[in-house]
Amino acid sequence: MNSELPPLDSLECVWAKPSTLTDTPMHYCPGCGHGVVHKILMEVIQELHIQSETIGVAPVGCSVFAYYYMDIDMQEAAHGRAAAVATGIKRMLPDKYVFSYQGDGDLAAIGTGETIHAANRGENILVIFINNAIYGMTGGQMAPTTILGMKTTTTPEGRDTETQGFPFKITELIAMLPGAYYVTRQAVHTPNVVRQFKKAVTKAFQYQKDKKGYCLIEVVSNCPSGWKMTPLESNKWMEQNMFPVYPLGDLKVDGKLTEKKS
Amino acid sequence: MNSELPPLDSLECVWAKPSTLTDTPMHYCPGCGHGVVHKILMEVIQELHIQSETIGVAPVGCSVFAYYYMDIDMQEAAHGRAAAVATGIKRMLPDKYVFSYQGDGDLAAIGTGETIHAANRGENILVIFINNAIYGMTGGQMAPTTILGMKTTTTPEGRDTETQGFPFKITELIAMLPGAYYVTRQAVHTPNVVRQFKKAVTKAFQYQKDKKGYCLIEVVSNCPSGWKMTPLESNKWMEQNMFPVYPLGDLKVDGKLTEKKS
Amino acid sequence: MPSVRGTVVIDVDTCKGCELCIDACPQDSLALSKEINKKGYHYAVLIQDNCTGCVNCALVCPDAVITVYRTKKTGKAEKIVTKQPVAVISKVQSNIKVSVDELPEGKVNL
Amino acid sequence: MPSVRGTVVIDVDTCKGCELCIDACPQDSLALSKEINKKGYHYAVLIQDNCTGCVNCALVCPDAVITVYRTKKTGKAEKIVTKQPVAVISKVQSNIKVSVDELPEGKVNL
Amino acid sequence: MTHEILFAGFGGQGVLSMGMTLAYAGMLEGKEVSWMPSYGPEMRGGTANCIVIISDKNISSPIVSQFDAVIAMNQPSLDKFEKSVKPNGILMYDCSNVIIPHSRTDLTVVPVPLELEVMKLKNSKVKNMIMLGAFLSVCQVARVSSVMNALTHVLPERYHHLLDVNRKALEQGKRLVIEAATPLA
Amino acid sequence: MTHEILFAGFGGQGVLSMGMTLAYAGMLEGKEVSWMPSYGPEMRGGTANCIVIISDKNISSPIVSQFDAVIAMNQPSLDKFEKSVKPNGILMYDCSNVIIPHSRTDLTVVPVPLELEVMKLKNSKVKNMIMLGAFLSVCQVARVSSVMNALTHVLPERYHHLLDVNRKALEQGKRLVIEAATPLA
Amino acid sequence: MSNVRLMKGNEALAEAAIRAGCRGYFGYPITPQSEILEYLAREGREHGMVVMQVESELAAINMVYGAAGAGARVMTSSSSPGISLMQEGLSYIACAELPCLVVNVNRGGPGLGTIQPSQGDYFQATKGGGHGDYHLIVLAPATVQEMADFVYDAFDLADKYRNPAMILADGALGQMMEKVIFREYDPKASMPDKPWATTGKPPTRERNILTSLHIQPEKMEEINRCLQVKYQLINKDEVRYELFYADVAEMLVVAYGLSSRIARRAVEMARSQGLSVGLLRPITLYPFPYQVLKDLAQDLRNVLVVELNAGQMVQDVRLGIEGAVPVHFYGRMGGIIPPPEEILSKIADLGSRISTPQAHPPLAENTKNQSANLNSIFEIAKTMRREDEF
Amino acid sequence: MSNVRLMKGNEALAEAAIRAGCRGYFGYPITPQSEILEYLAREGREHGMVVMQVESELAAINMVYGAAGAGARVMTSSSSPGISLMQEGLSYIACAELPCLVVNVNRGGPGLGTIQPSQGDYFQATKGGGHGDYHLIVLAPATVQEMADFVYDAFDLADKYRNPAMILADGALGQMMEKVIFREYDPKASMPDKPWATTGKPPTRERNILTSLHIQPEKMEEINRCLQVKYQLINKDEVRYELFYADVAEMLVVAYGLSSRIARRAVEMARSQGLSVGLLRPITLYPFPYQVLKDLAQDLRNVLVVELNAGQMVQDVRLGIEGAVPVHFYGRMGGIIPPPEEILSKIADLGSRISTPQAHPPLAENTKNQSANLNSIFEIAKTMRREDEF
Ligand SMILES: Cc1ncc(C[n+]2csc(CCOP(=O)(O)OP(=O)(O)O)c2C)c(N)n1
Ligand SMILES: Cc1ncc(C[n+]2csc(CCOP(=O)(O)OP(=O)(O)O)c2C)c(N)n1
Ligand code: SF4
Ligand code: SF4
Ligand code: SF4
Ligand code: SF4
Ligand code: SF4
Ligand code: SF4
Ligand SMILES: [Mg+2]
Ligand SMILES: [Mg+2]
Repeated sequence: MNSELPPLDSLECVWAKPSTLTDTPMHYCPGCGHGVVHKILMEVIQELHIQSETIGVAPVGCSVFAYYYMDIDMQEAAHGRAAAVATGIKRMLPDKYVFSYQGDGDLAAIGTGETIHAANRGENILVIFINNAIYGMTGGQMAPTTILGMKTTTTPEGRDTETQGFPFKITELIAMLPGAYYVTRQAVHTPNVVRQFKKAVTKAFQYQKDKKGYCLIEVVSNCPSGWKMTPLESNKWMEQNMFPVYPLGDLKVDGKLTEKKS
Repeated sequence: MNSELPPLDSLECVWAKPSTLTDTPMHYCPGCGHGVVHKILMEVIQELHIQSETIGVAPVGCSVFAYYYMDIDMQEAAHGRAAAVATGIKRMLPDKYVFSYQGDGDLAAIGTGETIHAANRGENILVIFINNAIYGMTGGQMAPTTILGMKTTTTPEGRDTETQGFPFKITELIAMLPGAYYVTRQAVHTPNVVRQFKKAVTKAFQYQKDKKGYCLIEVVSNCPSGWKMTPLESNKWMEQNMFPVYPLGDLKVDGKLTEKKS
Repeated sequence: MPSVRGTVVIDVDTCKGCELCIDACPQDSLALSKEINKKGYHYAVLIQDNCTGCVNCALVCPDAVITVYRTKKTGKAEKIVTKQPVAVISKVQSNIKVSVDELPEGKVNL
Repeated sequence: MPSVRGTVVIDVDTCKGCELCIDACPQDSLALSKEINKKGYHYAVLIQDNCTGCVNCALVCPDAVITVYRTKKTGKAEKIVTKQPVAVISKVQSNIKVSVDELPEGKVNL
Repeated sequence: MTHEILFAGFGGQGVLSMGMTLAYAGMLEGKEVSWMPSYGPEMRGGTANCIVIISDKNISSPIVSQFDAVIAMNQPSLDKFEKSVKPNGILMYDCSNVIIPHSRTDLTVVPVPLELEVMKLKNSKVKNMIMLGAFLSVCQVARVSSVMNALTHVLPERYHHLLDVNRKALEQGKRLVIEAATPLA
Repeated sequence: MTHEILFAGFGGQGVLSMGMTLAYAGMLEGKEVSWMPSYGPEMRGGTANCIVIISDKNISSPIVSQFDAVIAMNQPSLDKFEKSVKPNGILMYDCSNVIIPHSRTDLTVVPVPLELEVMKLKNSKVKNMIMLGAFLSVCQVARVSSVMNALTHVLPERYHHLLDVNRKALEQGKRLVIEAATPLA
Repeated sequence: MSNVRLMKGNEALAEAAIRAGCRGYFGYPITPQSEILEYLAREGREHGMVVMQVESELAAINMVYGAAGAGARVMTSSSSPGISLMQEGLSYIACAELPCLVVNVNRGGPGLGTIQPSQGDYFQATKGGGHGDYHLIVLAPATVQEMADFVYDAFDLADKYRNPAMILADGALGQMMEKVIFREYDPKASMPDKPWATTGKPPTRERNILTSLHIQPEKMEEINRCLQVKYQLINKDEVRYELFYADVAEMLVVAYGLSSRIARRAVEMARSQGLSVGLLRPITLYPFPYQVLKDLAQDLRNVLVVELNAGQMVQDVRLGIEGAVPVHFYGRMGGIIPPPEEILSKIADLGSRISTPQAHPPLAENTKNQSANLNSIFEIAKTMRREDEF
Repeated sequence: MSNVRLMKGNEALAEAAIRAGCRGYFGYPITPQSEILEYLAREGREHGMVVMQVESELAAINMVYGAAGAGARVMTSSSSPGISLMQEGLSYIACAELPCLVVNVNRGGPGLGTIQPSQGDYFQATKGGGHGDYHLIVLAPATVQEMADFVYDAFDLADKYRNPAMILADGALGQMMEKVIFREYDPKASMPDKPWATTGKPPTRERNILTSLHIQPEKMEEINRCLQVKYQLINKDEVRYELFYADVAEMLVVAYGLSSRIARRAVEMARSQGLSVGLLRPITLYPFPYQVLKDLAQDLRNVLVVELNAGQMVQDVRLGIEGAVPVHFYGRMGGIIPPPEEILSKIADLGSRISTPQAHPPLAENTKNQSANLNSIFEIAKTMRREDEF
């Protein structure tokens, strides 16, 4: 196919896997957004030359093995406690970059208290929050962010408010806290939103450097396995069903709520 | 002094301690708002004739002994877990009235997760939230709601955002949740606000009867001992310093955010 | 002399002398006693006969020790139930009972 | 034929055949193979020579298995570091080490 | 009489449900049964497997390391479990996917060319039932009718339209070995 | 030599700091000391108290039930702890607030009319130091100068303007008993 | 035959909970027991049960507190890390004397560990992982049938003693399938009245208060003594165990739950080889069958305890044996399940030593020849034989 | 003299933490130990320490995890219910082998209980209240001086073994004042390098990962065996205890912490009455001095364990004594502290029985004559003598 092109070494490489990602193949299911987020996160860390100054925190969730892929110092945290663990690290190493990487179950269910109080303290950390509306790792149970009517193994008839309450928009709550400096909702399923996401990550690390305080990037993402769809179906379903509940965009920039938000 | 009045039995009694309060003298410090809140709560329960249908939950905090004073069935809950305990009771006895009575440490620090998720589920309970900006029971440590600059035993130089973060306005957050039906901020230090508060409590029980969902009444209150002031000084200080941060009024009524709020 | 006349009865043994009622009384009818009660507090007493029975003092009293009476029917009487002596302490469990004896006086650290 | 020419190299052994790159390619240059790789997946392959090197496919690939090349200088070259082989596994504690062997393949329940 | 059988193969080959169906059939015949899966992560290059025990008596350990029969659906399983067959036991494997065959000589060995058979049925999902059918003709641990019956219970209802093809596969497997055995006799 | 002393009274009467001052003085004199408060809730009608032990040797138990001396600042304390004085020990109490006096006859009993004395100093907060001074003249467990010294350490700095009146109270208490004792002699 | 089913242990347990009249389930997913929640979300709700996936294990146990206090039969389930999060709540429930069921499908720890079967939570379950002196009634099923049966028993015991009961299973018991027969059980008949429950105070009774707070130490001591008396009664009346061949055995193997089944097979094999071995399977881990061990000790020469941990129940066995004969230990950890042959070889090994009874080795025996150099821990561990006593 | 101070136990401990180079404190108020947080909020911050009152004990222990993993000396403190909330975190910390200090100023439980001193958390501290096989190194101070000294020791041991250490005190030790001398201590000199810490991966080394997850059981077993080897080394090298008069005693009293001081006084009184009594005070509760007991057992006739609980350490004592002589127990609960006379009378009582050694009573001995009627538990408890074995 490529026979008409000159040999590779005469070409310029315009995109390659960042050197901050290890060579270990990722265990994620085909098409899962976790991989994209990992990749961009590590790309930014490479571009900012902060590999040696960054410590990551991976709590329990599908991304618990993140430390196999990210070539940086990392701590595995108990389920829900990533914000607390990140706080502990950051307070001891205030000049290093610290981020946590959390699922919706981790961040918005069992870890609600730690999440909100870290934001309220204005902890100078970055929180990456993968909202896939499900518990991927434990086999597809309802998450706090599961949307109404969505079927999971624990909402076989679809989530209803009577027993299960409402989809929990914790990102909106966090944006309201004075300690939160930058709060945004992103996605990673198309090239353009990936570019946006990369900008958001870059911005957040810059803020952390400038000691601006707490930054949260929610990534509305898919879980083909948990949703029982192909990757392409899952992305379509996500656009149609999740984005209306979790609209993309900045909620708070430079410590100020955006228009959109209010 | 009263020599000119007819003997008492020829008079009409226009206010007496409600029969739903026991005769046990309260252990609270002189002038503490807890007593007023207890009194009004029990008065409403008496007036609504729901003494036999009401179960209260008292977690740890100065009001942990509430069951000595309130002549209703009660459960003592672990620190921070009142919302969960109340949920457990209510789900088993959906036709009974269930309320929890929580301090700011209990509701907004250790119990953040339970508090927010009960609201988000729209649990059909009433939460009375005493915000005295301090940990009364343990001897005057900082609470999440302690205002900036305020001295406590754990913020001897006054609360600063660097280590301690910001005063945490959890009531504002809860008002944002779709499960919350009625959210209001009240006080009990003058006759008029006490009357307001009584109305709020009455309304909340009515909502619970109508299965409207989660109701939260925050009471901005004093802690003369923790603040190291006389009762009158404490009320003045509260008006001057706490009300600007925690303005009184309804945040959400009939499931709709009030003007004031947005 | 106000049109509505009233009076208050204060359980002086339980009063903690917090002065909130005094502050709340629009008639300045109340003051602290010189004497102390058996808990060591100066307690609230009625010092004028100009009480209107407005209930303000009772509303703010944290210890619910004030009972208010009026000379004139207000139509609200049926809503107000005079405190009946009630048995307050129950044997709550087969083997654990909560007794009032164990209730501490004053601030407790927990 | 577009003004900018490019190509992609796909690590077919690691590709999971999710088709996201195929969907993202504006040139329809990609498709799934008929064959399966040693993990059992049909993998992505370049099926046309109209690739512009736009990087879209690489951006959305969750497994970072696509490398993109271009014929024309873009001025961005210095920002792109070609992947160097790195030692990935460390002895992390005196007595506990994490080894890649223990990494499971596919979904894990925890 | 106690039968201790191991089913092994790649995850997704239906190894677990093959065992479950047999266990169910045993139960239908009034036997004691146990089914112990290797739950948890599929390890790199590892095998999924389950141990099925069918017995007239109470079953003590649901986990054993020596088996009356091993059914291996791929090469790694054959490699790993050949040594776990009891002397004179049965070793059955899919020989269409195997490069290095068995080596023990003290066993009843039944290599089954599954790839070939499955093509006849035009359904690659029923390999496991062909194999089970074949096994039943080698070892009378349960009646074919019980296994047929068991399928109704083991297959989730939403898959009941597949009952027929599964039953066919079972029968085909059963015939297969009988036919193979006949000329040998 | 070991002294085991109990100070008891209502909360707020300075019982705990009385004991703490004495313990500090003991420490200044190179002794081993311990101060054990009855922490926690003031019980209904109960007493706040602390046990002070001052010794030349290591102190084993900081909690004992029989004392060389009991200093009772009110009636309930007297009632409760009179029986806890060792035979021939010292029982000292504020007789101005006591209706039912002591009954034991095997003790050195020192009733102190604190109400009267405190009026002389026009400061009701120093009852405890008057009592401590009185005690020191009955029982030489520490030098008055050490106690004076100790006060500087025990009083929080924001109260150091009260050092003088406290010292005066100590001396007054000390004199009190000496004077009282003189005519008896 | 309709009541006979082939089920996973987790599912059998969940089905039994429905049949036992459990009115509320509060839980949070965790492998290897999420099937309990999932089964109940399907089947329990159909039967009118309140089945809630809640925000955390902490919330779950405190909802159980509230719901049990309201007089209902209620339960939660989790696996090791989730159970650790419930320790404060369990201590409160035990002290407030609320009957309820807590299921721990034990996985390999400590920390996040693995999801494979383990018995590493024995101490936590039996000695009280929470603060203060309290005990759960702990039942250890060994079959899927018992996963179901013990639900009834646990609820009955919990109600009888107003005490939280725990079913301590493990990942394998949760995931394996066996035949289950659901016995007839009428919850209404076996549930006692709960006059202490907080259901709203009618004028006819005084108010009910459920609390674990007793600020006066005298009162708190009284509460504690009541609890201890209750535990004594439980120890007297509720000890359950199974004995195999112990009457004619020189060596006794002691094991519970999954490992007891493996051990039983090993014992059968050993006996067929002529070794004189018996098996004791404690069914209640609290109360523990100390007296049985004491009685047996006279005729034994040797005891072998087999656990899927580093040696926990072995302490209780030693407390029962009281030095009368040597007590040995064999354990696997981290989710490894040894086959019967492995236990057999240990039995055979000890059997051959029976004739020369040796002093009971001190706990640290095996470190004697080891260098104290911490850096070499990794190497030492590699060379350690598994049957070392640790 | 400037280093000699009269201090509360809580304050002495806090001051020692500053001097020990503790760089981070994360905690939540709870009586009777809030003075630790309060003291550090005043004094620690002045010394540049990060002192944070955080949202909960759960957050606190996980911040300790993160901060310890970042290579700093860090600590938390709490009292019983708060420590229960930390159990999951402790199991993670132990498995990830992070050195840190956890202080439990034990109060009366279970549940909310009282705020008075207790030793009811012995099991939780020593057997592992969290899930899985792990151990804390547990030091039990008995004086205010030790409240300070053991902070250094605990940090040193924690660093040496990469293991969480606990100081298990009680409310009285926290609240009482005694003389304290702060010994010279140079944290820099005694802190080992921490090449494993996650401080950012320089190009010169491979990345550091701190985890307790090992999904393959074989790996998880290996981790566990490493931990067990470490515990064996700790058991071999770090046992600490104090013996008084044990060389010439017929009866041995065993007690730790506060109760050891009361017991010591009682022993002194008993000896002055001519009774032949000694005292063993375990200083490390984990590792426990089993061997000392075993060695002493030969010459004893009788052992009495005194605790402020319903009988917890007594199990470890029995494991050490192994039935050689009867082990008796005397305990008070709920925050009650018995005076020495009470212990003395128990000693005298047993002393008079020494000549006729009796069989060791079974655990449930005292229930024998009791009705099984649960309704009468309250009455039974009232009539129970305190020295009953429960
Ligand atoms: C204390 C505790 N409870 C439960 C679990 C089981 N568990 C592991 S990950 C997880 C939730 C995963 O969902 P999420 O955080 O949304 O991450 P995802 O897998 O979807 O990326 C749960 C419940 C656990 N490991 N620890
Ligand atoms: C798990 C746990 N942590 C800490 C405590 C100690 N404690 C009791 S009440 C309380 C906070 C009291 O403050 P708040 O809730 O504001 O009530 P207040 O006394 O001010 O009314 C604390 C920290 C406890 N009892 N349990
Ligand atoms: S289960 Fe879902 S979130 Fe987890 S790896 Fe698979 S697709 Fe991704
Ligand atoms: S400490 Fe504060 S909140 Fe508590 S009773 Fe006293 S004044 Fe009220
Ligand atoms: S408000 Fe009540 S307690 Fe306060 S002084 Fe008046 S009567 Fe007394
Ligand atoms: S009733 Fe009104 S007027 Fe009368 S004393 Fe009370 S506040 Fe004053
Ligand atoms: S670089 Fe662009 S054009 Fe080329 S294959 Fe990828 S997406 Fe298609
Ligand atoms: S996006 Fe990546 S993994 Fe998916 S098919 Fe394309 S190359 Fe393969
Ligand atoms: Mg998720
Ligand atoms: Mg408060």
